[in-house]
Amino acid sequence: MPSDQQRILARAAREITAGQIVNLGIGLPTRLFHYLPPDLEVLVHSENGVLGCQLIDNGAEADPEMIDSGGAYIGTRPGASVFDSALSFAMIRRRRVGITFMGAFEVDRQGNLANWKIPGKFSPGIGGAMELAQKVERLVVLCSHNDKHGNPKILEHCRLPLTAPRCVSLIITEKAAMRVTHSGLEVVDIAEDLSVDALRAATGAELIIDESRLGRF
Amino acid sequence: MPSDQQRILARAAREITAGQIVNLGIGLPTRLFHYLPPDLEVLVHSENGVLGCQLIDNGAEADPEMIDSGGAYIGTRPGASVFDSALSFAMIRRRRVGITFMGAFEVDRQGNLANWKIPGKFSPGIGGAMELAQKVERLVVLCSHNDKHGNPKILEHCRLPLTAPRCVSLIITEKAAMRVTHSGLEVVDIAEDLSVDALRAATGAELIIDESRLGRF
Amino acid sequence: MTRLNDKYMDIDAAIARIEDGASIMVGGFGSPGTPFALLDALLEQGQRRLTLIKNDANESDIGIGKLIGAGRVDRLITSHIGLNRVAIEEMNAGRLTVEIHPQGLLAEKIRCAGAGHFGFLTDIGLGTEIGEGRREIDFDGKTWAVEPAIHADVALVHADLADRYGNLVYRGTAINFNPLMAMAAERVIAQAFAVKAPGGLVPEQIHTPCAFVSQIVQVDPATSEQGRRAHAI
Amino acid sequence: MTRLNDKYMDIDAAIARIEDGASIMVGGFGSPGTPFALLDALLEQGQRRLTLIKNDANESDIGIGKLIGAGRVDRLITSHIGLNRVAIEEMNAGRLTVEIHPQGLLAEKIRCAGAGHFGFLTDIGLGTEIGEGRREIDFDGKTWAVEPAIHADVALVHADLADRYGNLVYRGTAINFNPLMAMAAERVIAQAFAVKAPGGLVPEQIHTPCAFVSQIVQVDPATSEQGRRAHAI
Repeated sequence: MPSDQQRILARAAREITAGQIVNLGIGLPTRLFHYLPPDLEVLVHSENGVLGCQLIDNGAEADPEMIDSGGAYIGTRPGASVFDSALSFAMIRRRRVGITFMGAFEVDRQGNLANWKIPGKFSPGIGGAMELAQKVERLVVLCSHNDKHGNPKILEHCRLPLTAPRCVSLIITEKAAMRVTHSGLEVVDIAEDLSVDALRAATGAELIIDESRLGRF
Repeated sequence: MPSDQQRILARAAREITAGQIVNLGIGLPTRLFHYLPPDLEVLVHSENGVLGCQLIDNGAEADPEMIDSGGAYIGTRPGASVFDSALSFAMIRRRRVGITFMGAFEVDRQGNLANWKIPGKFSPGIGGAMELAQKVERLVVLCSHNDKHGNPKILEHCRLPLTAPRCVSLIITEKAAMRVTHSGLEVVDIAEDLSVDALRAATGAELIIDESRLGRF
Repeated sequence: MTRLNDKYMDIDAAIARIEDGASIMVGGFGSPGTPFALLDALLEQGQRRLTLIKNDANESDIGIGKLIGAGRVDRLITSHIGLNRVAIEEMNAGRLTVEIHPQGLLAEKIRCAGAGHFGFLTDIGLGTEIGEGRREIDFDGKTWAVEPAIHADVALVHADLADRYGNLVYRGTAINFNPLMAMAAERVIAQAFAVKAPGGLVPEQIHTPCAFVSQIVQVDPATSEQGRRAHAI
Repeated sequence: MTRLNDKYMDIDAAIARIEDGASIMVGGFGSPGTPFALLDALLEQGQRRLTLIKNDANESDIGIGKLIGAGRVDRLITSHIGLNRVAIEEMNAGRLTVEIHPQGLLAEKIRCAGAGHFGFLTDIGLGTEIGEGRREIDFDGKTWAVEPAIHADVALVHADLADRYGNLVYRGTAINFNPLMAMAAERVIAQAFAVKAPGGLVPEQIHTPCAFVSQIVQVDPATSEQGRRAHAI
């Protein structure tokens, strides 16, 4: 049995196609690195100023001046470039990054995303999330379906301060993969061991489900 | 006997001090290159993207990708850098260029400069003159004292479209070197062979002249 | 390995995608950095009603000078055309619309498009004719002019080195507007004297990361106008 | 030869010119590019009531984390302080004013100061809390927010290589905010692992031309915190 995180990551890796420029947010998304087929030609962008990140070869010593935006030591693949923060965000704002993966505190039916601040509790800043959320063509949210108290993270309307409005394309949790459409959240894939009713019960937003076309993961 | 241009250039070279960043405008100012003592440590900026221009060594072949803003082939001195046009003008706007030399159609008592357009006659563009005129701390105008019809170029008020208002520090012609001050144009040096009356007669603006302190050149 | 990131292409195929009426940024300050081979292919293919954005107009018999002389350019956005007699004649005859910007503002307007912003606020040109007609706003008691970004459909740039992903390295005073334009246009076609396999360039020395570049064309320095003649701004 | 362009200097003499109450840009994204040696000298000399501008707050026991912990910082302009527990405590206790900007806007506001403009017009953050209180202007039927440039009295930057004129070359992900800050501050103090004679760097590879740099200090990679410990953003 894969863990919830493994299930999310394996499903997320299927969203990446050859030739893409990919940004991996801090936390869970960074681990997608380990799920990319070695022969898949993608360029991983990290907003601290590198295009073409890769995992450090086993046994190789880390270069102390090469990290990704999550602070992990990285290597680079052939064809990589490094650059300053203004150019890095120009690349994002000019929509040259094709897909980005991020965590979420809340996400809603309209594709609104909240992942940077919980007023009165947690406000360490926003980092590069706002530009990525607003300007990357496909934003895929990777998160647990519910918070640690069991409350749904997927809502009719976000209540927390937004990172960006109407920015999310796809939400992947351990329970389902859900596309944001004009008509609402459409379930594409559901976890193998889960019933449609159980998914609806764990979700704070209305879901569009066509059982005849539903994938399993 | 030096020619008028030689007299202007030799006087102009005295304005350059060690350690300065110097920009030489198209035309006559470019030729100041030949008047810089070889051991004087200045960095010549050219707005097409180079800091540290120097003359090509005698007999050396020109690099086709190294020109100054006037189109002349150049070399670089140790410590030179090359960069894009945005950075080149950032250097100008951030006032990192200490002195610039430019030609003039008209210049006036307030230090207004017109050197880019004669409406109905000559309007090929402005190039980098506007930023240089507006942002370089010391702008030295090098020009003939009168136009080819004998009319003064140094006026009470410029009539042509301005390159920049109140930007000129010093005017050097074959007849005089004149400082722009709050009280008007103060003659610092006068040509060896010229009388004060002849200078006044050739000039379209009132001049402040203290004969006891007047230099010759 | 899939090679979807390979942008190496035949020069005619790259230029053929440019349509009549396109707006085209062209690198170069005088000759250095002007993508002569790309411009010659554009001349040969016959696209018309072009808007060109270039620091200067080259000289009348090279680079964009030839396109202007052939009547293919409706509009030129530039800082200076003083050394191209034909461009001045075409402008005076009303066949070529010329829009003049101070050079540093032209560079910054292009850079601003490449940075993904709408415009910037400057004091350059306040109190001069060039500043007339600009929108001005007051902020903290001072006045600033709004300079909107300049975008283009296509950029034609010249690099010294490239790799097949489209990473670019420029050289000498041939850098000038090229890296700015390579970020500002929707589609970027780059010519380079040498095109290497990925990994053939040093990451720190890449001026334009491949994310901005659409097609790479190799040109031979020995047969290009690049560096073969005297030039001026 | 006169050596007026020589900017090589002792670290303590360079830092001693910083005054109480100064605004100081500090390079670095996490540890890479953070000028640890310059910051340690600043800690030792005791300047107070500082405003720091840095992407992040380092961790609590290194870099600007130590200055914040010692109560020497009144105000921090940043994009994220999540990994510095002390900074969050100081902020929550009201002893440290923290001004948060989205990272790309922070970079661009600093770049804008370095470019010599007042500000820029952007759509980033419209419709979010971070956009509240910004001045907005309409242009061609769309709304844009004005983002003024961020200036500073001093920038402390870390380079890989320098020459004695102050030309700087950065490396890897230690580039980040350093070249932007090196253009934006009135006085720029750079530390580098190696300082060469003029001519020791390749002109095309220089990221920051010496015109922007005030003082150069050499630091030993083997004795600096640079790269000697785990780090995070």
